[in-house]
Amino acid sequence: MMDYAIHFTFACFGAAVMMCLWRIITADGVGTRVLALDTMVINTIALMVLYGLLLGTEIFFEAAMIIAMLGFVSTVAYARFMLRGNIIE
Amino acid sequence: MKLLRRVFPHPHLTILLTIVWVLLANAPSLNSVVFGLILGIVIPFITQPYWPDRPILRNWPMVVEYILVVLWDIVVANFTVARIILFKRDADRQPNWICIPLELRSPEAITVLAGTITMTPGTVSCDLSAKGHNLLVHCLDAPDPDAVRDEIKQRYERRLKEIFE
Amino acid sequence: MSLFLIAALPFLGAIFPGLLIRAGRNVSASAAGLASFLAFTGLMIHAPAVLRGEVVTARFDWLPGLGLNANFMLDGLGFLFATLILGIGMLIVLYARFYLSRHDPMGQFYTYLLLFQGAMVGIVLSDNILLLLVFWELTSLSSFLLIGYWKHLPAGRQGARMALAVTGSGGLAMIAGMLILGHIVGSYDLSVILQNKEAIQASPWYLPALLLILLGCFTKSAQFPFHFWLPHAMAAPTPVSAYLHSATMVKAGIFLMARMWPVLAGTPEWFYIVATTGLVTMVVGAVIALFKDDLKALLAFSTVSHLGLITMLLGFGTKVAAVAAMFHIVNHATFKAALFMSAGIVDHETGTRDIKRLGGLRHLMPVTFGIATIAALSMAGIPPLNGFLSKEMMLEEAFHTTWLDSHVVIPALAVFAALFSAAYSFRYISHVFLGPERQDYPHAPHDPGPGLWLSPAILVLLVVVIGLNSATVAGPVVSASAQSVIGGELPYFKLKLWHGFTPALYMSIVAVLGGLLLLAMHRHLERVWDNLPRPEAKAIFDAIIELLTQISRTITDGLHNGVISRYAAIMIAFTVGIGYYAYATGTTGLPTRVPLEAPIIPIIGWICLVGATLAIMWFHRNRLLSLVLIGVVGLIVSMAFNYLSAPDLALTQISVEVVTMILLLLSLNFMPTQTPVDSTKARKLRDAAISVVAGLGAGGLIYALMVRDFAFPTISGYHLANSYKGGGGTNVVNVILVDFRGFDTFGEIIVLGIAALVIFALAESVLSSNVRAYLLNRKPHWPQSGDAHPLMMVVVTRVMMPIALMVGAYIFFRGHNQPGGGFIAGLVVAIAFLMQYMASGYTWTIERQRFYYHATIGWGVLIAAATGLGAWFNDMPFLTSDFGYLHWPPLEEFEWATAMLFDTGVFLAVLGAVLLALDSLSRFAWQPGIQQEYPMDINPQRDAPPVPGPGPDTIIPVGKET
Amino acid sequence: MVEFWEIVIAFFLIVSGIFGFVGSFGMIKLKDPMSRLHAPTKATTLGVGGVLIASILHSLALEHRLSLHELLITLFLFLTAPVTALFIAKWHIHRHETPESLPDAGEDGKWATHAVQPNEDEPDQTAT
Amino acid sequence: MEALLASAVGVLTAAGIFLILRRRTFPVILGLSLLTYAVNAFLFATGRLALNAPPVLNKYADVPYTDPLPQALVLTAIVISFGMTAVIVMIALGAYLSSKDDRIDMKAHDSVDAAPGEDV
Amino acid sequence: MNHWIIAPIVLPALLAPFIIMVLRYHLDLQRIFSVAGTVGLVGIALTLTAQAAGGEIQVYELGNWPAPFGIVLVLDRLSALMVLLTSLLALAVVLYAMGSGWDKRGRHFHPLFQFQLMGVCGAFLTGDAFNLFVFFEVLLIASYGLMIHGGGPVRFKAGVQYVTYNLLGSTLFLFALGTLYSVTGTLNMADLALRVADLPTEDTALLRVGAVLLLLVFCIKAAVLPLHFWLPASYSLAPMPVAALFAIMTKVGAYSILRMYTLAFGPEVTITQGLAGDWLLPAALVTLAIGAVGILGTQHIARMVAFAAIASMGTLLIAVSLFTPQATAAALYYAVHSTLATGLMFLIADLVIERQGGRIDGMTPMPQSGLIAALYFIGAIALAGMPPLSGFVGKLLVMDAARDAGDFTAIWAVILVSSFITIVGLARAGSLIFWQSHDARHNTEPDPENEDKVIHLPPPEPMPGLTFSAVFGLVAGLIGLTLFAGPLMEYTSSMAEQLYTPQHYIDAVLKGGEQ
Repeated sequence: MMDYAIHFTFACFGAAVMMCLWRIITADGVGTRVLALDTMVINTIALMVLYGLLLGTEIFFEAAMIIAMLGFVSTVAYARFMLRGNIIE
Repeated sequence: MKLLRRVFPHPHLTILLTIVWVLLANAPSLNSVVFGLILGIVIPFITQPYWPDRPILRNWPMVVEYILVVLWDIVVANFTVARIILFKRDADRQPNWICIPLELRSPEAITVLAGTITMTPGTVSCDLSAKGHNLLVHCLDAPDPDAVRDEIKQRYERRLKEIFE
Repeated sequence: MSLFLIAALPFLGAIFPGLLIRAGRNVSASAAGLASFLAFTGLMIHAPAVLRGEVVTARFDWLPGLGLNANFMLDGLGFLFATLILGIGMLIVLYARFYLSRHDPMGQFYTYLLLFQGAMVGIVLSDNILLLLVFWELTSLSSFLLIGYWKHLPAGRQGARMALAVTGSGGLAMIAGMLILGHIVGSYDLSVILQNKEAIQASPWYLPALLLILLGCFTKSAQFPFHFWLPHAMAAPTPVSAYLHSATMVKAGIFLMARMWPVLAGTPEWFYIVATTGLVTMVVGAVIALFKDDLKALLAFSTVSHLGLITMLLGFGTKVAAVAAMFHIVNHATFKAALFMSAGIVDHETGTRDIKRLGGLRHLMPVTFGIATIAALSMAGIPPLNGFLSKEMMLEEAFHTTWLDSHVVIPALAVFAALFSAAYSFRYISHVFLGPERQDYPHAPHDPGPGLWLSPAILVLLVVVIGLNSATVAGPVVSASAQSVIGGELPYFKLKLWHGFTPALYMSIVAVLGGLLLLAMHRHLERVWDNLPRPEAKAIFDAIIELLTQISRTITDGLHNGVISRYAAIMIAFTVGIGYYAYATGTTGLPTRVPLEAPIIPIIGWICLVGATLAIMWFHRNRLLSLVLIGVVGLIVSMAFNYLSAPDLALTQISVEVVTMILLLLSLNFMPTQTPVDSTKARKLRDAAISVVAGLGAGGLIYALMVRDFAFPTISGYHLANSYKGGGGTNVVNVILVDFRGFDTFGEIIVLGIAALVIFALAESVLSSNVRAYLLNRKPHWPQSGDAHPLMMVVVTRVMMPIALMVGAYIFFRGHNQPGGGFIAGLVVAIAFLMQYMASGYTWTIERQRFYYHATIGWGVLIAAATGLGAWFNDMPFLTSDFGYLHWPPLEEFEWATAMLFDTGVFLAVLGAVLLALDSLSRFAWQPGIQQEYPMDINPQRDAPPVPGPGPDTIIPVGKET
Repeated sequence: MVEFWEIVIAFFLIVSGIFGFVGSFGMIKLKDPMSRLHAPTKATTLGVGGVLIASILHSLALEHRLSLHELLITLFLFLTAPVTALFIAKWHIHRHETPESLPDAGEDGKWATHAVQPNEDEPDQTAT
Repeated sequence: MEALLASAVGVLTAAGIFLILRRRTFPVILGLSLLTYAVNAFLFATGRLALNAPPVLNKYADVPYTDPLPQALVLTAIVISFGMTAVIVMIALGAYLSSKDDRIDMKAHDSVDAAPGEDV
Repeated sequence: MNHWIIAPIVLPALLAPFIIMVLRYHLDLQRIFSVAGTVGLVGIALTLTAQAAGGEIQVYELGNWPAPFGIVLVLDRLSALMVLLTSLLALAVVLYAMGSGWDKRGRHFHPLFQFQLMGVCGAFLTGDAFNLFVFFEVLLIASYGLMIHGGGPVRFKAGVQYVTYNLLGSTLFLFALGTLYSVTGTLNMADLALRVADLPTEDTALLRVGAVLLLLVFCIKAAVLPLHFWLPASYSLAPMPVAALFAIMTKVGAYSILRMYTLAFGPEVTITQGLAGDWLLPAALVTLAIGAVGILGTQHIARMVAFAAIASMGTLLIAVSLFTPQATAAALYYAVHSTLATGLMFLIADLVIERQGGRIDGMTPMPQSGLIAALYFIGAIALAGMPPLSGFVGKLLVMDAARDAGDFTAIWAVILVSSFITIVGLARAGSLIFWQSHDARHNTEPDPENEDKVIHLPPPEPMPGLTFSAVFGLVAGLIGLTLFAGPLMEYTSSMAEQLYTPQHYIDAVLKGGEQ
């Protein structure tokens, strides 16, 4: 039961990741691309937690957490770059 | 008191950090609480120059209420938006900009409000006005912008005003 | 006196003239003269023994491993040459003192001269052919300096380079020849080599060795076709010409042929190569000399001719010829040096050496006239002068020699050369000194003081004395030297004026009469000569060198054209090729591992990775997009690490990823955001081909590796087993990093620290150049938005940063036992500070910064090193770790480990390095006007209570409240 | 009991899967960039949230230990996602909107993104 | 799985090298980053692949561990290549700013005596 | 416990951060400490040389972990000599850099310099393949910093190329190490040697790939054609004192080849047969030829010396690639010579560039040329391998050692012809710079067309005493090398002997593990 659910969710998020990639490649503006990257990061976090759930291990938690933290930084950096040019000013 | 203020520049933050540490350690024990507390004192001390004027939370029950309201709204809005995305044709949607005049003045409060708006699917807070007295919000599908604005002011801003000011 | 000292004296003496020149020209010259004189005296001490036929030796093992030993020997041959070198050397020192003008750096001159003298003495005294080579090349070098002494004359520079190139290359060939010779014999000692004639001549390597050695000799002795450098060396001051280019250096080749005569001569190869070359040189030199108008050029070609003569004699391979050669060496040295000096005097006094502008000097310069005439007559072979004697002997030998079954060729050509020889000698006398006096000499000529004419006078005296009394004066030396050339019994010979009516006498008479006839016809012949098409050696040489230079330039510039992509392509192609070769020449077994299954998620990851990578290739012109895609790749790689049981790697990868991306964004801010098209289709195809091949190589290699097990148990088994026991940590990767292989990590943080330092230094140097002005006036890529530091960002950062620091601390403390560690913690903390930078701006943040990045890096490295050094006090090697457990009630026990301290060093170094790098880059964008007062641009609280709305035109400036 | 928890966990997982999918699907389907911005909020909230809740429940119910550190991820996402969205929205406003195409900003006149100094494009030296 | 990883390494290498062969500094830097990913993955894979076997010792159970050494090596390699990338980014920026040209190629005759700031 | 072995690494590693932290703003103190540190390094190196001279191989187990598992430093005669050579060259360079004021033309010269020394010494001392990589990176990254020290557009551009090329090399290094580890499961060189010897035949192909990739990496460092392209631009555009220090960097490559290909993949190991010999020798010959051609074909003195460095590496690698004890002894002698000579010539090039700009065009006058011309002459003699300096001895040794090789005629021909081209090139350059300019100064008015080519350089170095003593020091080194060629050759022979009996090394390293 739970295994099926996990695999279903895997499939959903897997598809989500690929859609994000598709968006990154095909989008017409950088903003959308960054958005798609951000979404991809979030989906990845979900995937990692799921995988930890599947294996019953907590070893992936830190990675998920760090990604959650750092994904933000990189998205902000891209956005700042597009808005101001300087990331740090 | 002054000394206490200098050692604990940020009691709320200290508590938050201690909780974060215990969560991180993921095994509640005396060790982790003590250690978290030490770090929770040290880190605000280090970072206090970056947070010069600190807000004071006045109404704790309201904080809890606010969180519950927001969580509920998130769940509801998720379903609404999922329906829009999956089943509504793009042409039928009516995306809209909404300007919300703010009564809040504290940056922290404004941030919480804007964050709430963004986290409830369907609305995204997009910008502040040049002096920070209005919030620009984008709605995914809002046939009636004014209603959305009023709801936001009613549901969230009112509560936040009580919490922060 | 020891031979070492004799050989060393000129070198020692060379030091002084240069140093003493401040004390005056006379002192300098005296020092040089004294050195020569002492050496000469030392030589003379050995004279009796040598003339008795004894060989004086001195040995010193210099480089026994190679066989290069400082062994010297003095036999007759060496004695003859050494006497010439040192004796004439002293005369030249005297002559030069008065010859050189006030403006010439005389100290330098004597230094060079003595260096040369030492080298020559070294050649003739060497008993080791490698040592001989050393001195041989030294003569080339010192003559280079001497020829180029007058730096302001282009002819001097070119002549010097030409001489160096020709004689130097000959010397190089000789190196090979000598090495072969030494190999055949098994020793490089001359005395040993000279005993091994049979072995050498029987060896298959005889001919190559002979050719190579002769190449050296011929170039040095200006034999045809290498003769052309000698006339151009005449750009040197006359003392140099007299010394090097008549008496000594050019005879080095002759010397060596004589030296090697016992082992190399006597074969048909020797005869045909050496004798023919000598013959041709003799003829060619003599003919050309007649038509030269420059006095020194005339003498130079005559020298070429006479050197050819001696070479020919040696080439004959008969003992008598060898004796004649020795005798002619002496005679030529005397009269030619005297002639050069007299030419120098003429030049010095009249201001020209052009024969066409001279004539009639006999009354104006009687002394010079006398000297020059006697010397020239000797050169022409007029009895009773010494030149006559040796020429007779040469003609005699030539008469008896057959060449390719022909009895005529050699005698005829010898007479022909002698005829021209007489002619140019007579021309030297008549066209310079005889004839009517002229009015248009550049200077008013008169005889110089004795300082100048004394030296040639002494030589001329010798010319006469030897001629009249050859047996007693020159006899012993000639016999002794001939003895050492020939080796065994001396043949019967007599040095005397009258041998009776021999064929040689008739030939001589023909030569002299013919010479007079030629002189008479000179004007007509000259016209013919001038119209004769003939190759100009210098032009050819210059053209060759120029061609060589051009080719070199083309090759060099063509090969190293600064196109890095080509360099890289070559390297990659080469690597793949060699790698494939290595693979193909080995054997590989079947797979021994069962591959892991590939569920759907890794496949999706793979698709994303490959898709993103291909998209990067496709869209790489759009730099921002490529960066975003690189981010995707990094994310997936990090995920893959996680998936494949490497949580530490995943953490590191993702953190590094973010920092790298920010660095790239920071720099992209100043760079174009688009890459223009500058590759052709063909080029892209080529690049694509190379990359595909390389990709296949890398992928194939790792696949081949992964499907097979390790051939041996890996060393990491030990790490797994000892990580907890010996290192006190359960995260084996971390224990390896901070303990088992802590030294790697030590190096790694140093790399990072250096990187930051480099970046800082570079930023400093860029910002202190004129780039600063450009940066200040730079326009952004696109219009900037308002609100540089949005309120929400600032507020969120205020919460996020402490939390991020907390996470950093957590990652750090758990690292030893769980994924994490100082490195990742450093990155996380750095990113936390970075958030603050991004939120509130550089100026605002830096004002509140409480620590210095340089110091942080320094502390990090120092702490890490100190942790390592701490082990010394335990008498343990660097970086030996220790750990234990602490228990403070009521807390539970916790672990301490010195590795944690080391990790702290890592943490600090990483933190400092990342922040210093980011900080340096941020300074590029910093404008002097920006002084931020507030952390956020918009803060309604600041304006409270709200005033009724200001006009719609209100402008909010960046980072500054109105 | 275990089955019950398994069903609950499965429910959360499926919900999160659906919302995660819808979030990204929205990015493909929605045409205008501003609307696309709404899509990821689902993934952030219910998408990841569902998985996290499932994870907490899993450890609590099936492994019988309290593991709440998943909450941290939620905390981070809730803190950061609004800022991310804000920045992307600002980018859009900056590039594709003019002051006229947006609602009136009331007494402040302009929205912050548009409130630039008129000479911002000039050499920055004048910014003093 | 092995095939996936190997082919990914191959693709990353190929793309990295293709970009390195471009003529502007920025793509070259991107190429170097890609190549770094490739080599890190390569180095990592030399310890052979394993699922759910992180080299973190489990005190309670006897579980398999993957080879930790390559991981440590990759970590070192990642850090070092980060430093290298940072430096080359900076030098490339310095080159661009001081010559206003981000071409990576030089002329064969370039020499330092071109005065600082002179356009090459 | 004998800690001397690690001292050459730890000393600069401590000194550099100290300078950064404490002396960041005090150039004078930085100089004092930097020189003191370098002198200390010389002292340490002498001690190490004395310790190694007896032939005993010392092993230092870092972290007290036994040999194949932890990292070891190994001191044998060869590494001791290389460290000594490094320190001596470094002393000359640092003195020169101070005297010429180069060290204040940018930030952080002295720390980077010390780090560079640390990297080089570490590379010579380590007994672990991956640790070798780490030290390569340390020395490389420090060299990047030093190379662009002083700045300027062309130098930056060259810097980008230099870094790019070397990053490719580093990547290759990792590929090689990964392959080797993947086959043998070890990183320790001695252990590697043991395992390679016992390797089952099915794995030879992969091992060979790893071994050859490693060789290629070292060849990049050693600037073997066609992997030498990084060198000309980066050496000629680096600050000259730095380029002088870089003279040791190419030797690191040669050293590593010698080390790995005598220890682990030695001539008697069958499965790696033909990897080095087959192509390294021809490549070395071409390297020498191209280097020589480059000397003649360049128009700037710095670039010329850079090509001379390539040529000398060619000669050196000819000897290395023969892989016989005799040839290796010759190679080591030549390595010492070529390091000093190349370093000397770079310093002289700097003297010239500071005064005249360095162009070999005969247009630019060279003021005060007497002493510098003499020094140039000496340097050129050394580089061209003319007597009486050590270059000649070295060349003879190499040629003599090559005699037993099958194709020695080709080797000799290339060496001799290259020498000829080198001589022509150096003589041409020297006469154009030092002599022609006399002409230009005395006899012709400055050509208005070339007026702008005359560069107005900063005034000559503030402390000529130091610069010249550095140069004289190197000259003295060369002379000493010549005079004491015999004993030195004996010593290098004993080194070669040590190298070709790798069992001692292996025993020393791995026996340490059993204790």
